[in-house]
Amino acid sequence: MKDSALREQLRSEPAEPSLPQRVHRLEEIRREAAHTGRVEGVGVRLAGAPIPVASVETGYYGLPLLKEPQWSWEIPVYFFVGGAAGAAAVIAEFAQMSGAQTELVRDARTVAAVGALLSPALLVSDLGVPSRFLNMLRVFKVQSPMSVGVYIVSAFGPPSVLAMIANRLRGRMPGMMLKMIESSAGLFSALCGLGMATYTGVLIGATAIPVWNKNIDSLPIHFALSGLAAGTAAIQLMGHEESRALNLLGLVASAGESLIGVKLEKAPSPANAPLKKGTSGLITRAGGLLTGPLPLALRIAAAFAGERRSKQIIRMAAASSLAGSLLTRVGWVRAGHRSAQQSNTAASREF
Amino acid sequence: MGTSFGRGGATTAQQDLANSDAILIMGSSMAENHPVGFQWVIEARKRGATIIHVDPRFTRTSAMADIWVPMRSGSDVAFLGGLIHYVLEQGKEFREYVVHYTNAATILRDDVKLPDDLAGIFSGWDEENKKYSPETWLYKDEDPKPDAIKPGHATAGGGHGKDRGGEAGDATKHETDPTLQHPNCVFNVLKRHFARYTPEFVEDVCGVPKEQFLKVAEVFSNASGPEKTAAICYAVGWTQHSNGVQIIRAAAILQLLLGNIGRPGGGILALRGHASIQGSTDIPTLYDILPGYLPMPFWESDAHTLDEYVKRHRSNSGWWSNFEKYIVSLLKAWYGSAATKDNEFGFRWLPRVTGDHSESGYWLDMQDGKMEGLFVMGQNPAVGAANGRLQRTALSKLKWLVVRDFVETETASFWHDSQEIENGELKTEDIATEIFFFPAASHVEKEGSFTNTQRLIQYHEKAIEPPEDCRSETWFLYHLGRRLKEKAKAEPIARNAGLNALTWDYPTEGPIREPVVDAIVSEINGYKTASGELVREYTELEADGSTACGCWIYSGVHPKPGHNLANQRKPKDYLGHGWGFCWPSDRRILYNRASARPDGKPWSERKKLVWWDESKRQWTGQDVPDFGKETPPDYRPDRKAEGIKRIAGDQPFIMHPDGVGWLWVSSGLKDGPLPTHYEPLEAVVENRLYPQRASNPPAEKKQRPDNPYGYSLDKRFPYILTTYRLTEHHTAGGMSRSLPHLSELQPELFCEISPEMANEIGIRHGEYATIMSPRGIIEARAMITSRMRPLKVQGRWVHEVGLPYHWGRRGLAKGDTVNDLLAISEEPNVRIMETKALVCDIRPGRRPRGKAALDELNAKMRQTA
Amino acid sequence: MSATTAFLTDSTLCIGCKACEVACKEWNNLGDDGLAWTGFSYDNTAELGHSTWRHVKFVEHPPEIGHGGNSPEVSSWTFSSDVCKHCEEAGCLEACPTGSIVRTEFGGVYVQPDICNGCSYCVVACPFGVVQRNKEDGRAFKCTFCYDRQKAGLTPACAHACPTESIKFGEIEQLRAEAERRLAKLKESGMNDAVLYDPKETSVRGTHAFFLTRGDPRQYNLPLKPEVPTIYTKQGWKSAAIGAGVLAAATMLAFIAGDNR
Amino acid sequence: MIKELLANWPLLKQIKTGTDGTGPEAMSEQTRSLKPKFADAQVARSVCPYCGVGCGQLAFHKDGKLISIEGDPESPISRGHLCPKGANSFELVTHPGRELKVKYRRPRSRQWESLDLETAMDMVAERLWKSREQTFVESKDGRPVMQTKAIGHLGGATLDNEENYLIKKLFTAGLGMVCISNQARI
Repeated sequence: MKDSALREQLRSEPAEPSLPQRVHRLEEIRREAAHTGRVEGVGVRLAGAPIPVASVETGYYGLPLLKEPQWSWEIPVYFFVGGAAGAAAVIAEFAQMSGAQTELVRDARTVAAVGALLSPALLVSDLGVPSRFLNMLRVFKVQSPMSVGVYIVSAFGPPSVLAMIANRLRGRMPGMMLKMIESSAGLFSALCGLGMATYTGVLIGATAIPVWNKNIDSLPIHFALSGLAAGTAAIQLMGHEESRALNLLGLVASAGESLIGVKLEKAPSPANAPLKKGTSGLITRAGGLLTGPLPLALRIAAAFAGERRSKQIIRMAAASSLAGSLLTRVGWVRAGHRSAQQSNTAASREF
Repeated sequence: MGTSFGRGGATTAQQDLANSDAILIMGSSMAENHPVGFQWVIEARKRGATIIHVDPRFTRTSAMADIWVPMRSGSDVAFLGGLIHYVLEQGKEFREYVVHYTNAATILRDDVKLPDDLAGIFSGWDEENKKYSPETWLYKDEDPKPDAIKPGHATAGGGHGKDRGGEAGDATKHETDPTLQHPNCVFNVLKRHFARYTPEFVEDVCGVPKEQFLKVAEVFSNASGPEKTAAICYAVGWTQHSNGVQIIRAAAILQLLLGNIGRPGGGILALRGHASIQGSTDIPTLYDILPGYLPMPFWESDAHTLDEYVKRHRSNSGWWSNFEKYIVSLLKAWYGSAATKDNEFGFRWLPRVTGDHSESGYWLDMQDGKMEGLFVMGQNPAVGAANGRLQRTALSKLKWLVVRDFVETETASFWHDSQEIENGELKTEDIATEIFFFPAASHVEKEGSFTNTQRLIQYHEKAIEPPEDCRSETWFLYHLGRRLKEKAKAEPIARNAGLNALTWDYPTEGPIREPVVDAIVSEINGYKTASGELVREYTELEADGSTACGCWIYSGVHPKPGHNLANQRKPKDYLGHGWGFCWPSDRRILYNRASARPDGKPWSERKKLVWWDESKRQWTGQDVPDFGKETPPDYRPDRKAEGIKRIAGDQPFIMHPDGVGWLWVSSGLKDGPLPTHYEPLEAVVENRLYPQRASNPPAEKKQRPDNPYGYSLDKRFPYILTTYRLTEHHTAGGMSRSLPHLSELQPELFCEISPEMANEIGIRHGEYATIMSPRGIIEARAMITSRMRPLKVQGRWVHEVGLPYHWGRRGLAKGDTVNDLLAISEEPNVRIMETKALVCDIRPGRRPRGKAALDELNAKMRQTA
Repeated sequence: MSATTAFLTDSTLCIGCKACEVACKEWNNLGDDGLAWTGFSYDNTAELGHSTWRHVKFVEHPPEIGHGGNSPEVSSWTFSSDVCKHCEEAGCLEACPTGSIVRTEFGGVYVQPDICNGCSYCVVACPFGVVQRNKEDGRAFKCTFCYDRQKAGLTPACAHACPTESIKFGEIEQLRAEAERRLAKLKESGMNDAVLYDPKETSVRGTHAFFLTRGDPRQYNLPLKPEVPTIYTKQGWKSAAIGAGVLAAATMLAFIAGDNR
Repeated sequence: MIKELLANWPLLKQIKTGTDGTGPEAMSEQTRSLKPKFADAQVARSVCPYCGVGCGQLAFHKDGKLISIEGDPESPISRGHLCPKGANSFELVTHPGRELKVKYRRPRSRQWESLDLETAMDMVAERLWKSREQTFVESKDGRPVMQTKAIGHLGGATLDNEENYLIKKLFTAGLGMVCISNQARI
């Protein structure tokens, strides 16, 4: 067994009991031994040497039943980027339809396109054998969220970029053609964007990791809103603090995130512990706070503040949502690790 | 076993265990150390047999057994004696078998005395020389051998010789009482001797609760008789005791009483720890015997001419009447044409044994600087032998050392990384020993044969050439011999006569000039000196020099050119005839004449093996009869009959002059005709039976400053120490500790202690504990487990520390060397050391490093007991 | 189509010798797992992983004098050789986006080393914690069911080595029947704590490697209710649709409501 | 070229066969042509070198290289089974820790030196001869002794019978060495 794994295992041993406790227990054991000639192993646990045991209560020496996720940092970051880009694509499309300011549309398209380019890059660099990324396209498996996701990502890229280019060119050379290209590409990009913002929730939800699959019903919505918040925030920070539409969106997103936060906090399932305890708990909660209540409050405050003031507050809210969205993704992945570590057969009823 | 039945080898085959109705495994953790052989125990279990494991620890074998009974290490004879007592008491013996096939009815001399009469010793004890004269043990009316020293009683003897097969003179005149009424017939003497081994006694000495012991006794004895048979498996858990041979004797007596020898599903199976440990005794790399258990000539006691030598070792009746044929054929094989009748076939060229030249014997000489050179081939005494500290320092006294192995063993590396270098006892630049390390060829890089634990000779073919400098021992010895013979040729003086005469013209083949192994096999099998034609069997051997044979018991393994029976691969039956070659004469179950009633019919349909076919007028069955094929059951020799003719048709133990199994051994054992309970050399309790005689009287402690012992009942060392092996490693680790796949399974030395003990000394699971004996100090990870348990012995709780001994300072899986704790000692008959029951002390925490470790040990020794 | 094969690992016959573990590593050229001493009875490899495809578990309970491990009354020291379960509904197989993991003609679940790109989605999809990515190598590994040997009609290395034939290999239905017979026999001998582990009632729908153990399977880290993750996907996509809807609707409304001039 | 590529594209096969990408359609060429590693190797019948049980082994080799070692199903003793040590025989022969070269350490030296095999043999013969010369005892009280106690041998239980035979023959019958011992006792 690997030392690291062992250390991890030993860390979870109970604290040593007090000396009097031990001495007392020693006498007990001596008597028991003298009487029956035998002592249960647990007697020694009290003597200060926790003998790891295999039992219904502890599972096999308290070792985890499941393997931890083996994704590197790129994956949570991708969840964040992909989510934001997906939302941005949607925003861009509706913005254009509703004939909003060209700058807003342009910047939205930019965010979508940049995200669309960044996403595959992050995915590839996470692979153990990056050169084999194309193997992802050997087959298409509806039953595998990752397979579906891969096709979404691949489909999301080209139209998003195309839409952006078309958009930029439109500034210089007027023409019906370009407009049509942009709107159709944009539409397609937006449709994929909806997938981008949501499928990652299914991806981690449909796994053996308890903390993930126990929240399968809320995860995609959670991620969608998180993406919306991040996307909106990103665009706003490009100088659209005054866009009422975006402010409304921000409001909706942070409100939704707050609701989900409350739901998660109230959920009794022991499987949710990693979302509340330990580092993973800290991060997810921080993420929740920064995308939910905090920006919500700020945006409301902004509505009553003076123009210059409100602009600053909006910027703060946006920054908070961005950071929050990123933390949320990191937190959830970390929670997955913890959940796996704690997954011995007796850890919870799920098994 | 030699003394009891006539041959030292296991009496049965592993596959035959499947036919047992009960199997007693004692002194062995078979499932752990012989897992593949253990499948036959499982097979028996599937067929309804009861598996009994008696062991101080609950091992992986216990985990497979139906009954597990713990027993204090070192009380084996007490336990077995208890079983014998039970059988005699309850009249559970197999009467007809006992009367006809054992010497139960034989009447002993009136002046023989038992330990109960003499406070712990048999008659004939010589207190000052610490040895027995077996005179009084002989059968009544049997004339003792004229010689001053009885065969097998030479002080120098290692006891591997045929003497163990007993040559109580010519047991032809003694009286018997088939009614077993005579007070001095063996049967009644046995009853008297074991009278004190009651269940209460067993409980008191072994720590086995009475009712548990009775459960074992009942199950085992009920599984014996005409319709049923029970087997016993043992390993070094029995042999490595100061009374090892007598433990096995006790088992032999039990099996003879229950009629379990020579019958399917019966027998005693000795489980050997190495691929060819049986082979290396048959064709011995031992000092006291020649191939085929012919004794080496002993200078002190033995003949100096071939005639005397033969006279002394040949017996007029029984198989050993052929003695002369075998020794002469051996001499012819070795000295070839130079060996003639006039020069006694070169008998004078053979070296004489002048003392104890066993490993422990000469190692002490080495330590005292009396030796110059040493060859070590495929063994690692620096880790594997008792008192490692002495083992290693002794090596530093050599002028030169040759080590042949797969890896640089601790034996080869003692001069730069041993414990003694660490603690400053030895300094590399002071060690004048010149060391040659030769890499060895593996079993697939050379051809040759191993003899397994059931006397089965199996050949392994060569798959590939050995890499680089790796060579087989065959290559090494042949080419070394070639060089030496050249030197001898140059100076043809008396000293070199033997070497000059030695036949050494083996053909070689291949790029590395590997000797043709087939030529060696042929020589071992034997051939007619005139024609060079191979002999078909040892019955063709002659005493006139017309035949040569390297090892008579192996004769028949290569009956004609191109027919190496050791390489047969077509098994015909469950006993494996057609697969390999089983000495002698491919007999798979020894003494199998006993599987039939005296009248030649099987004891029962269920347990038939070999029987007399009246129509064909010969013995027939599933095995090769271990008996005169045409000797009818009703054959009765006349008074004058000689040799094998002297054995009656209902006497299955043909190696014995009286043709029966020996409950009582009148000659051949140095520590008594019967086993009796003695405590180990180092014990934590006194000897309940004979307070005046703690341990086996003739056992040698070899006590000296560098091989110290504790006092009796030493307070400084209150715990029993027992050592053993694990499935995942091989003996001293040379073939396992450097292999990743095995090392990861048992990466570090650990000690097994009971929860009670852990609490007594405050040791915590997984932490280090330091263990000390009068010889050494080591550390080990503590494995606290209720598989170890204290036992109530003589009214107090006795704790035991279990230590697997594989580890050393090299390889992937490292650990302290457990054998540093053991003492060099010698069981009187075979000079084995005691490893299974010694004393130690244990404390929490790691041992100090460097010199400090020695200091702690010395401080411990300075404490007053 | 060749017959579907399976493993029956009978821990009442297992002597804990670990031959299966070694034989597997020898045949598949797997490295060691590190040399740490765990103190978990005699088990120092602790779990299945990318370099350990067979693993013997040691479960200890205090023995009683007079009772060996085969005693029906007292279960003292039991060994059980763990392996990939080759589930009827295999999480890793369904999850693999490259098609590297396939179901062989023998019903085994096989990772094609030349296809796997190390996305490690299978790792989180396995309800038994079997498959694992080798960080150095980058790809995921697990028991191959000796697909190479089976193709040649040979027994898998572990079953071939097992000294006491506690690992049985054969046609799945025959083995299931044999397992039932064996179980009945044990019960009849009074060994009432003997159980057959083959989670047929769960979404995994049974395994191609079933286990006869003594006592609650959970002490061997055998989950009572393993679930194949695909049971969550439907619900997942449903809420994904909702999420997408919310996203689209919110955006649309925002821009309608939002005054953008 | 492209055509081939498309022909082998599992996705198209999937569509054609309407399968879900978990079966043969997803198998690579390598997988389809998978063979056990000892396919078309030669085999030597062998015996396990570890304990005394004497399990049969099959040693597969090809072009002078060892491919694998496994149990021999025909052995009436082992029926093809091996214990962990026996199962590890291939590693025993091939592991990197194995010494392949002669090593020599001069008196008082701090390190090993390399030495040519033949030279080493000559040197050992020299040492042996010299020690024997100086310590050989021909007779005592006019009776033959013909021995040297100054040179010992240890080992044999892991060696072949033929090797033990040569040891006993050369060392005892030829050179008069009596200090000969091995692991075997009873």
